[in-house]
Amino acid sequence: MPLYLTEDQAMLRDTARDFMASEGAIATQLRKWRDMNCKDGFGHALWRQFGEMGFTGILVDEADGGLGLGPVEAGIVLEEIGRNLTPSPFLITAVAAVEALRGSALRERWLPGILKGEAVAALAVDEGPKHRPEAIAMTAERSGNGFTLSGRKQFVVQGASADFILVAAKMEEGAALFAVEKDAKGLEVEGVRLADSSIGARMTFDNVEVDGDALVGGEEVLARVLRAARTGAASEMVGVASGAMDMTVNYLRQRRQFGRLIGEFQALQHRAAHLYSELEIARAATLKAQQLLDEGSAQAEAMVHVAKAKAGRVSTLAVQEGVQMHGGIGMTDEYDIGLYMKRDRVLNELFGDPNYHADRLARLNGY
Amino acid sequence: MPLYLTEDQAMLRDTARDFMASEGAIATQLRKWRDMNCKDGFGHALWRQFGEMGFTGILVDEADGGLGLGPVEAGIVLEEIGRNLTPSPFLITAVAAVEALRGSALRERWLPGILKGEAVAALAVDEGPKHRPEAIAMTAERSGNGFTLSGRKQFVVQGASADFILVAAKMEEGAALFAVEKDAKGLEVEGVRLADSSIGARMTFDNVEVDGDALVGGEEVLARVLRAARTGAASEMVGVASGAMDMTVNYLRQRRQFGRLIGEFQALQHRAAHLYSELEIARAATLKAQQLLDEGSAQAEAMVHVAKAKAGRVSTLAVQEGVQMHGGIGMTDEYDIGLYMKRDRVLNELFGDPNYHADRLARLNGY
Amino acid sequence: MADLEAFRAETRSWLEANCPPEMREPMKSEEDACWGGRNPVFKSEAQRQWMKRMAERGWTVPDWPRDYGGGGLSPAETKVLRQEMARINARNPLYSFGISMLGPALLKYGTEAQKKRFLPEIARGEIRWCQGYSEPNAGSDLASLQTKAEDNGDHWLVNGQKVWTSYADKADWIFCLVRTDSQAPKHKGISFLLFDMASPGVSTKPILLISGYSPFCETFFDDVKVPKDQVVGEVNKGWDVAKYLLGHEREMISGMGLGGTGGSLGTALKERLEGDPILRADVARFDVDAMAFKAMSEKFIDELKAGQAHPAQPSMMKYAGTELNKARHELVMAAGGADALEWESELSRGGKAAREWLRTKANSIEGGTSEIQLGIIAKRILDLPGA
Amino acid sequence: MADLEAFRAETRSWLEANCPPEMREPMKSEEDACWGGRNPVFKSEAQRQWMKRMAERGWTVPDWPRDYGGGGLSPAETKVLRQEMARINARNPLYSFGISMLGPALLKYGTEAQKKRFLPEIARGEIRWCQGYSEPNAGSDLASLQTKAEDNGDHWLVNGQKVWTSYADKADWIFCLVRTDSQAPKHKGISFLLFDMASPGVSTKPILLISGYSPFCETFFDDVKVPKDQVVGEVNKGWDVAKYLLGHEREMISGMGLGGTGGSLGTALKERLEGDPILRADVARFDVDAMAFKAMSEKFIDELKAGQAHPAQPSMMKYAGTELNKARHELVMAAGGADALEWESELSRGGKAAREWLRTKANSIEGGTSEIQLGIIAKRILDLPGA
Repeated sequence: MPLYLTEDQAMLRDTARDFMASEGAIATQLRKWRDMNCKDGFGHALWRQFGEMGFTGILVDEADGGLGLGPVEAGIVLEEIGRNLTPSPFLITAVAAVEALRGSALRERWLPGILKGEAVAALAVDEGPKHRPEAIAMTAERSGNGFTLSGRKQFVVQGASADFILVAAKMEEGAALFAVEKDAKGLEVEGVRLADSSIGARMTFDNVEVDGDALVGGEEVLARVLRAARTGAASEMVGVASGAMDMTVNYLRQRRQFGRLIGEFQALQHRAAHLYSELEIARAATLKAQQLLDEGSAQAEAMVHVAKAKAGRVSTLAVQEGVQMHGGIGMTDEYDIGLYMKRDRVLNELFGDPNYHADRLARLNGY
Repeated sequence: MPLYLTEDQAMLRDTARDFMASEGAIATQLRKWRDMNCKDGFGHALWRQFGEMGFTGILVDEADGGLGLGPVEAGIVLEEIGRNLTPSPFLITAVAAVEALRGSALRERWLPGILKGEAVAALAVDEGPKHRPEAIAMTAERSGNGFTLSGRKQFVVQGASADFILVAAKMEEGAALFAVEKDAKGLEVEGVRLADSSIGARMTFDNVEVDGDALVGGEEVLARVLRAARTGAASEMVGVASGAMDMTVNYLRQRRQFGRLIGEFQALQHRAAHLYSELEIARAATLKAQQLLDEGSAQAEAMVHVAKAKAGRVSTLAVQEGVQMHGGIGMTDEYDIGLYMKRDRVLNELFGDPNYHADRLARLNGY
Repeated sequence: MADLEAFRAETRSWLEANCPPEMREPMKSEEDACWGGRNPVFKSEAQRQWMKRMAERGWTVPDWPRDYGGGGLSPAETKVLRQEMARINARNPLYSFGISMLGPALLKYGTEAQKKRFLPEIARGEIRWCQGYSEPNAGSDLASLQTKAEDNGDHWLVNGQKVWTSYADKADWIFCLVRTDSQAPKHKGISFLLFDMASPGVSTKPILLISGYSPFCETFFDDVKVPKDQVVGEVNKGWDVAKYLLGHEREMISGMGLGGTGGSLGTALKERLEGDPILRADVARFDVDAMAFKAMSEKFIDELKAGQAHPAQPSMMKYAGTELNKARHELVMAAGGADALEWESELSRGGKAAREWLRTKANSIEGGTSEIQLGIIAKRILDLPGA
Repeated sequence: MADLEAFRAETRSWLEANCPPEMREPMKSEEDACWGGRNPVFKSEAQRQWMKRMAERGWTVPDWPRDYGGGGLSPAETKVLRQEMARINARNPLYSFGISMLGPALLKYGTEAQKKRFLPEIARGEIRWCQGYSEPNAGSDLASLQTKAEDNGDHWLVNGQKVWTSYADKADWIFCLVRTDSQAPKHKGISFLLFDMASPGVSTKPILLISGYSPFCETFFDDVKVPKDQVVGEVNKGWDVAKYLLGHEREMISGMGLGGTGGSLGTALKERLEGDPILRADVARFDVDAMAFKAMSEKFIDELKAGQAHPAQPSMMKYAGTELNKARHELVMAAGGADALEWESELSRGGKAAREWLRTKANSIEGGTSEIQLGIIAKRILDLPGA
């Protein structure tokens, strides 16, 4: 597969770009929900529009009513989401949860709602301040035909708005992923607003009983879901970085100081060019990871670590340069560039920061 | 003590600067010995001049015929050595060895020769490619009134020209430092030219017998000697960085491209200014470490790690920027800037690189 | 030296007797700072007392002349006072742009009448000042400012807009750069004007920052009348005063960076670094940089006192100090992980880590951007040609 | 597609039969490369055979037209040939600036006579070319070159000096930028000239590099007579040819960076990283960067082939690739420690690590410095204003 978009993919990108720039724009989505202190942090109407556009079904098999497309196409939508900071359940619900439900008995229960942009899922993995899925403490014990879940989770994005929660727990045979309905007995959910005004949740599972079908998969499935989620987050960060860079380069072309456009200053030119170069590399790494995932390649695991780490570092560079080059107004809430900085910070933490992924890559490489 | 040079120290600096710029200049020292493939890598005549100038006695107690000065003064001389890439035994002999001999019975044997710039010492600590004095494998066993030494050493600077070698070995009660004469039975020395055309040595100690006096000290003395050597190397690197930066800034003021002096290009201006800033910080850290050593402060240990790590990183930055900003001619053997790059590399490795010292500082700080 | 030791003993016992115990504890937030003013807000009686007692001795500005409300202390004595205050962790009794910025300018450029009129009020914390420099189209290029003061015979008539006026909404007076000659080259038509923020025609509007804090304002002047004797220095030579002051501001900002770099960051984050080897590596390197910069700060202050510092060295301190502080907060956020992302929760103390992290991004912008400082270093210290 | 598979099968069996086993092993050093030339130096009979057999099929330049000595292969067939060569680790049969640089320029700008005359010799490895661009006062500012070619009616008379002429002392012919109109603006008076290095008046002097290597020369022209028909493209429009070629050079250099980044650096240095946690962190980050850049290289090549690459993208590849390669060698040196500092010892294979490390420092200088590339990106891709 060549490392650029096919014609179909380029068409999808154009569609997603237009849609997100109009319907998902910062002023009408992120700022709106933020300023009204919305408990969900996103708009349900837009989520239904995602359904109408077919975005929610990108990864859903055609047999289940979806488009049956792959990680590259999901990444295309996520990049546009990132570029517009569009708040939506897309990454967790339409990517991670759809990946988790693939082949599960719960498909019929949840996929129709997801396709329509009605159902919202959450993915509960982290138990401490950092992403450490290798050390899950939450337990799942067999009881009768089902399981009893106990433990705590945090940083569960959209956890407070979710109809069901995919939760990672430890069984004797290793980690596994369970689907828990939002009103399960013994489940307590506390929504917390995050820096980017999305909503995360802290969750307590106090002997929550689920039936046998709730087990959507074991370690392999958890790993697959995480790969999808991480690559998706990488795409979203490529979008965040692109949005921040474009905004900044535009500013360099317009702002005058000392009788010149500041984009004429060579020091800023070189830094912008360096950023461009890094961003192109991050985009290539992310696309490569998606293609390898699509091919089911054994090298996908490593490349996913690379993509999440590289996109994270580049996105951070983009927002830092963005704020600094905007100068004072970059620090004001009125301008959007600061919103990119906040979103970047959250996406960097989500599903492992660049340090985590560099470390995992090193272990994979035997050092 | 204020963190700048006293009047006496400033006078010493002026003297050392004039001396090194004339007698120790690159053309007449480093290039001369290098081009004739000198087996010592330095000139004995210059070393005697060091003696005549009193430099060799800076750290020697007045009672022993020296100047009885401290680490700040030794650092002043080393900075000028660094600036001119002057090859000399000063760091190892007049700093490390003098520090080792302080209070030892061997003072009378070696100090007179050192004071005159005749005797040359070596300090043999490393046993592998990296500086790891915490893990010395070489053994010293008591035998009669003396000791038997067995093991291997490498990266022993001036080891092939030394009259005696201070060698770190492990006893039951911990590491210790021994003085071994160059013609000791069982000692094999192989001189190796290093990238900066100084000479290091690989050494084999095959049951080398030494008498009781040869034990110059235990772990405390080894630690003290290493602190002195590391801080001295930091000063020399500050000198290397200063020399490289001055040469580069001068070039920026003279070289024309695109009808302008390249020093007018803002990207280069900012990078040069950043380098200046880092270099000032490295200089301050090194001076602070020297003052704390002089005061016998408990904080000296940490600050020595800081100085060696910071000076090392800054010196590397200086030579990298130096070569890059010189462009093509920076790559030629004919110009001096490349010699700074080589010297920096060796000094960075000597007595622990910045990674080693940052790691030790972290351990000292409990993480 | 004997005198100095006597002064130290005396100071120590006075502080022991007069510094309330509450004022020996670190501030919990910026809001615990005492700023004085016409209608001062004290957080506690102890805070009020502490300011008042220090002001009575002139020790809010220990090295200013006694005639102007200062302590009249020598540099050596001032240092002893600072040391003794540090010894008991005494808080700064009075935060004030009057002390840190306007005062030095008045001492150097003010008329005797101006000094007598304004300095004692500053020393006593009775008037709170703000600084009117930046404008929407005059950021890094400060001298391109457009706010106009027209000579109307018996008064100046001021019209225009300032931005980034810290605490303009809480200040009593403003020191302000205004254009008094629009025909002259841009640096030559500027004057340094003082006026009361209660004057008719002055209005302010707070600026909300990305951190959620709002210490800055936009400040608007609409036909504000200012008495003729309230220009500092010569008319149209205000740029000299401003440059002098900017140096002071840089020193202050570069000094602020130091506050945070006392101990090892790695020690503070210890538990968070276990199992995160790459973050540990970054923090170890940061600790090297921070301790080295701390030595640099000491050296800079020692050289300043001895008159040995290069006049442009504050630019280097400002640059390095603010970049370091930004790096520190990036590491704190990485160590804090998801906990540090919470924006309003109690657990995160209202998003303290995140808000402080965002606030540091302004460090390298306010008081002259990092780019401006690098340009100054290149030109004035490295003597590089052109621009 | 069926045709392509037939071609693959055929190619595979031909290679199997004709590529000597010695030519299926990696080169031990740069000196094992086959450069051809008038008086070629072959390291082995196998090397000679391999070049000859490939040249006979036109496969030293598989995608050039058959008329000019090429293989006449389609892009798809060329790719298959490369894949099949890679499959058996076949060495490049012929290294040549004629192939990588002059050839593309002749194909685009040469007359039919020039193509017929020069290209087949290049394809057969019979003439070794060198490039005469840089001059002592024309480095990054290449167009300010001063070497002069005077129109003497029936020939050009060339006088001047070039520098950084790779292997000028071993080359048979030179392609050279010369000034043919000293009155015109600097980009408009340059021509692209070809001539024999054996011409009277040509002399060379090797330049010793800090690595101890000496692949470059200073090249002097003293009244060198050059036939009039040896200008490529129009007289005074040589800058167009040069720009076209510089793009190719950048691609080649950015491609060179890739050779080294195949596997994980951390895996290669594994033992050296134990007990060096901070170096391990740096290497882990480098591996992220290197694998990401490898993906970028694939993407770039795919986009080039599809005609989708931005025309200035080679600048970005050259910048990022060379900086990455420098970073790699810094890490290799840090891991190598004292062993890697030895300059002549057997153990260090004659200081291989150190010399290669020093050699990489030229990567970001030759073929347009990193600063030049960043300027091109800023201007041509980001569309930033001014110079």
